[in-house]
Amino acid sequence: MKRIIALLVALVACFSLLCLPASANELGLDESYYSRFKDQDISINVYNWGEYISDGSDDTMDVNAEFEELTGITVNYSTFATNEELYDKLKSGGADYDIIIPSDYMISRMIQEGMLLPLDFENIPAVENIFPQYLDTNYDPEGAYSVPYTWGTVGIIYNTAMVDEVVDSWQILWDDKYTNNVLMFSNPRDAFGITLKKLGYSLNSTDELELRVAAEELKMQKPIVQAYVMDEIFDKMQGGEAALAPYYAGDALTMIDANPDLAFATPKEGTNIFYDAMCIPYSCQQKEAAEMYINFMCEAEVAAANIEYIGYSTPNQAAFELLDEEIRTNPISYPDDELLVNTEEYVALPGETNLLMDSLWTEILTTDDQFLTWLMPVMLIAGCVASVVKIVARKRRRAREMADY
Amino acid sequence: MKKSWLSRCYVGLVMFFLYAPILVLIVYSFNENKSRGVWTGFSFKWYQELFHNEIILQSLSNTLFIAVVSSLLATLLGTAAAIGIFSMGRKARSLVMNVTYFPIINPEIVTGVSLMLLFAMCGIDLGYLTLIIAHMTFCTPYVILNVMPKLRQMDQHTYEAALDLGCSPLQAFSKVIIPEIMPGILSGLMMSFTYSLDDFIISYFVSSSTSQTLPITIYSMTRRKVSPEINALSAIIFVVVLVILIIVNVYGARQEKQQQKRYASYL
Amino acid sequence: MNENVLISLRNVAVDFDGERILHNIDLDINDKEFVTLLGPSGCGKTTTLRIIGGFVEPTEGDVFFDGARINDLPPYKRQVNTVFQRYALFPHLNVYENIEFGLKLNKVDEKERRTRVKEMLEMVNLKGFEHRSINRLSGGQQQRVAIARALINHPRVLLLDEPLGALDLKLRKEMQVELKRIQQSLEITFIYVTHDQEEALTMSDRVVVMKDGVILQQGTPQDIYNEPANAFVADFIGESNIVDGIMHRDFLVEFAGREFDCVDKGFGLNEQVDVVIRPEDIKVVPSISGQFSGVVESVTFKGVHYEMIVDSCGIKWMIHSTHAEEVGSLVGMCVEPNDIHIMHKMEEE
Amino acid sequence: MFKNKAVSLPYLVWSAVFVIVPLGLVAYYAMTTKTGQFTLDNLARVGQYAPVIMSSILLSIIATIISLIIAYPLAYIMSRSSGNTQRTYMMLIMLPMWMNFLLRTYSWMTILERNGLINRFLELFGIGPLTMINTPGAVVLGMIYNYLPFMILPLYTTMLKIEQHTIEAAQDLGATPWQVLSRVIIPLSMPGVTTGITMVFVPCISTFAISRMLGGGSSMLIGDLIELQFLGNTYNPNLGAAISMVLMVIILICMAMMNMFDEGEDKEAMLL
Repeated sequence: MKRIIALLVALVACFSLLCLPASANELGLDESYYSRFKDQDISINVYNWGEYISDGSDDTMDVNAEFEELTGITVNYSTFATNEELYDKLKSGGADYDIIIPSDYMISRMIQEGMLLPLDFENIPAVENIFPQYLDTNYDPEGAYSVPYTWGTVGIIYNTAMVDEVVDSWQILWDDKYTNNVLMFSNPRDAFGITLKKLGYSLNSTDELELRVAAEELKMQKPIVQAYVMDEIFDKMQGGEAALAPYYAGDALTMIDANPDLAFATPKEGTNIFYDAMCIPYSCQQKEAAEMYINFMCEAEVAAANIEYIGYSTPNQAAFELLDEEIRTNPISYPDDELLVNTEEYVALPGETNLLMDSLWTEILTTDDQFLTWLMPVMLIAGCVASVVKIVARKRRRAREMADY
Repeated sequence: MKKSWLSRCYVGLVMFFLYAPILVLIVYSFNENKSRGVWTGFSFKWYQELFHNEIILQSLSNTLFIAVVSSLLATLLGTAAAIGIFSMGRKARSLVMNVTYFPIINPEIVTGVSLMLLFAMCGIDLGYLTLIIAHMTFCTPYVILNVMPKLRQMDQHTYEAALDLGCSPLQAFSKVIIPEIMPGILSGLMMSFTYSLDDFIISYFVSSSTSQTLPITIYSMTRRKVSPEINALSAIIFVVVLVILIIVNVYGARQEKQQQKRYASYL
Repeated sequence: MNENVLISLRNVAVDFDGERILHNIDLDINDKEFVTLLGPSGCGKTTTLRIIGGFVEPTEGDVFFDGARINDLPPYKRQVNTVFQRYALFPHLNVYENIEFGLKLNKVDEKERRTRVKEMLEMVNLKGFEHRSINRLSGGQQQRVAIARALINHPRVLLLDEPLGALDLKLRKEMQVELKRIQQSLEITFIYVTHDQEEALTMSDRVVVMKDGVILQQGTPQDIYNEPANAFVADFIGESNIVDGIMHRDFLVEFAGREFDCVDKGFGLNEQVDVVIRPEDIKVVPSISGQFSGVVESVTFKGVHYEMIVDSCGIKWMIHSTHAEEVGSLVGMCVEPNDIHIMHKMEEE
Repeated sequence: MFKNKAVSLPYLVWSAVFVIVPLGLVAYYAMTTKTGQFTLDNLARVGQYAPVIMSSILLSIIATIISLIIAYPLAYIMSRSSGNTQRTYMMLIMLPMWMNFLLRTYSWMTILERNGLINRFLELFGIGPLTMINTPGAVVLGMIYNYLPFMILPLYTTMLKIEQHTIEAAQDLGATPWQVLSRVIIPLSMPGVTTGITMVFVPCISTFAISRMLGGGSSMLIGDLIELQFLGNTYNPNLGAAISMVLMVIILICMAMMNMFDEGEDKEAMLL
């Protein structure tokens, strides 16, 4: 008899799990906390990276819909492509966001420029789900402005069909065996970060000499590089366009599913570890509702479902335990500790370093076009001569015409 | 003429060059697999996905709304401007015309940036209003450039004839001048609608989170990876526009044939 | 072909848009001759001209120039120049550059070009207009530049496509005389297209009357005027009264209810014919002594003569005479036998 | 005629506020530091980007010339065809302009890539994969592809005005087809050519998506530079404004030179 009852219960359980994604209140969430704004018709504007939240496609949990259903707060969700775009919108004052999810170095800059509101942690009880080590970070020293959303490392994704040797160091990106088969990041910060780590320096170094040495390294790499790209790496590697490319661990997982030849390695010299964290900007109108949204994101099941969709690594301990075995032990998303030891996250650099890095980077990109500089004066002279000749010709023609009129 | 074979195949070549990417786009909108590299089978999956992909549909409606509103307002403003400019003296007219060329000659990124700085300075919130203002700013010159030649070709005395036959200036205006320059107004409207629909650089700088237009969504997608729903959407847009143009074309041709029949004498 | 025929069209036909607009034309044009193609608009005269100029390829038939077949010869290889209906001057060139255009192409040196252009400008009395731009010239001036531009290349044949159409009456008369003078002084073959019958009669050595893509009649202006081949030609050339008649026998025709003697013969017995009488050939006499009579309906003063319309039992007769009759008065009319022209009924296609 | 200047007042106010003032702002930002003091080193720093500016100008000139060579015969053929076919050609040219510019450039990526469509097609004949993408050539191709219609339209509009009988007159005077082209058609179509060049050169020099997608980031253009300053992580709007100002000045100089060569007075008609 008991077995039948157990069978029945199991059936009901898996039935409920199968037929519709676990609806929020079944998660046994604290009803009273979440229904405070039930029918006050409040809406919050969430601004996050593109493709960076479980949106219910191919039967994953639609996080925003669940939140709206549970709390009655409507979510206006929009996406940005780079941290600077987010910074631009906020700085120009036109934007009206309640929750933003920028990367670590942007958070530290926003804190310095007072663009974020300190979080009231009574409203975010679920924050203790987060692993302690991810709460004290140097991009948010007091840990008062942000709650980590995801983290990940930058490593090397390579095509095993084209690369047969063991890949464990940045040096391989400079190996001329793969000429015209290596893709490289196109924004200066990441490119210099990788090179500095390869040379053993810190990727936040502001020492001009180190930066210039890194610049020389990058110049040497230029002939080997097929293209300087950012997110095109995703499609190019999947399409077998190149052999090696630096990329984010989280995306590597989805790419490997699509193209099994691909593999991912975290270089031993250390790499950039990055955090995306949820913060509340000063333009926020609904602070408490925003904090409720952050709390909802930290709930174990929600974080787990979310991280499964995104593919990056979760800072949320409770969600980590819910993940199934082979994700937890996958070295790509959760590399073992000795590799993590010399990872660093980006920090906002002072203005002059940025300027220096930017000019060095332009120099690198245009190394083989230097000869064009002398073309400038030639063009100007040619232009002036041509126009002078034309003016004279037209004057003469008009004068002759007028003469016998 | 005998070399018409040569010219026809030249035109065919150029058309193939123009349409190859679009065909690739449409073909890939039926590709089952997400990545564009490999072809794994035919499916309408992306067309279904399209119809409940919230972001794309929302931005499509934004785009259409802004394109319609801004092109209509631009046409109104532009037509009035063209008539006003037309009756100006030579000096004033060439000055105003140079200012009119500015938004066209100016690189879009500069216009976008300058408008963003302006809105930030005056504290206007970015959103539908700023988008419409920006689109009107760069569409009005095209309306003026379409209406001006029509005004110039118009026989000046028709207006006086209308007055002579008892019309008030306003009646004369609406009965004589408007019908005469209507083709210019319509082509101006069409052009501003086209440019407004397709613009992304300027909209990118002046739009807010809730007023994302389709080109911006596509732009932020091309940075990550283009989801095939967009291919499906552009295939649909392509077919819809093609049908509209065919109808307009056939209607125009039939009208012309009627006119020809009426005075069909070959000199 | 006898020795001085320069251009001949043999059985030339042209289809346009599926319709046949020119039906097997046979035409010979002699050297140094002023030939006019005359006919209403749409009769194919311009097409014929453009065939000779090389702008239209005949669907059938051959075009010979100096004995050689030139169907496939492109316009720029033919020793032929054209003055277009709307002059077709080059808007981006001034008068001097327009006129010297042909010479410059044939690599004539600068000095000779300058003298010939000067000489041509004098001929069309446009001296001193060298550097004027085209759009500042009047219609007459533009027309003369077009002629100068064509003639300066000393073509064997000059084609003129209704060149005087856009000019006012007085200037047109002057240009008619001047064109004739130029043609005779330069001894060039002119092929002139017009729908104005007066121009055709005053300027041509030979007139070719065309209608609906067919040549109705060829001949000297006098032949065409006096011996029209059919009613259409008669009506088209000058004014004329055309009535239906019956040819009882040679030299006797009946029309307007009475029998008249005439000089034509060789028609079938009692054959239905068209009778053509020129208005100036009808004499007005007192009502009793006329061959037939009628009531004067209207009198209009035409400067050189009066034009009177006389209604004789239903038929409206047009009479040109030097003195006017009272409107409403009864008058008699009589006609000399050799002023009555009889012609076969033209089969209407 | 309908003498009423007041009607254009709203437009004059509008363009003053939304065209002239913003440009003033760009100039203001170009000449000040973040904190607002007057400085010229922004403009001085632009000098350092000379290679980028020059390569943009060079690529734009090449793209403009090639599109002129492609568009000219097409425009002539269009202007000489019958009314109906003209309308169909116009439609076929306008249609791609309606499709989203980014997507079309994106689909060029799939065509030009190492194992893109062309290379796969060539493989059938055993011809090895050609490297087409990530080269300046691909950027020029992208420019030509996107801005060719802007060259065809003004040329076509101008050539419509060349009367058939003017061409026949030239043939009649003994001009061979080549002479007709060089002495009549080209001079008369010059206004359309200058307008077409402007309508293609300006967008080419200021575009930025094309170089990223097709050029593989190696041949950087001015547009990328400006985008980098405003949206990239160096984020220096003042420098961005300075570069934009320099770009505008370059374009104005080119425009002035263009006007030099074209005496046509009804420029508006050609700008359709």
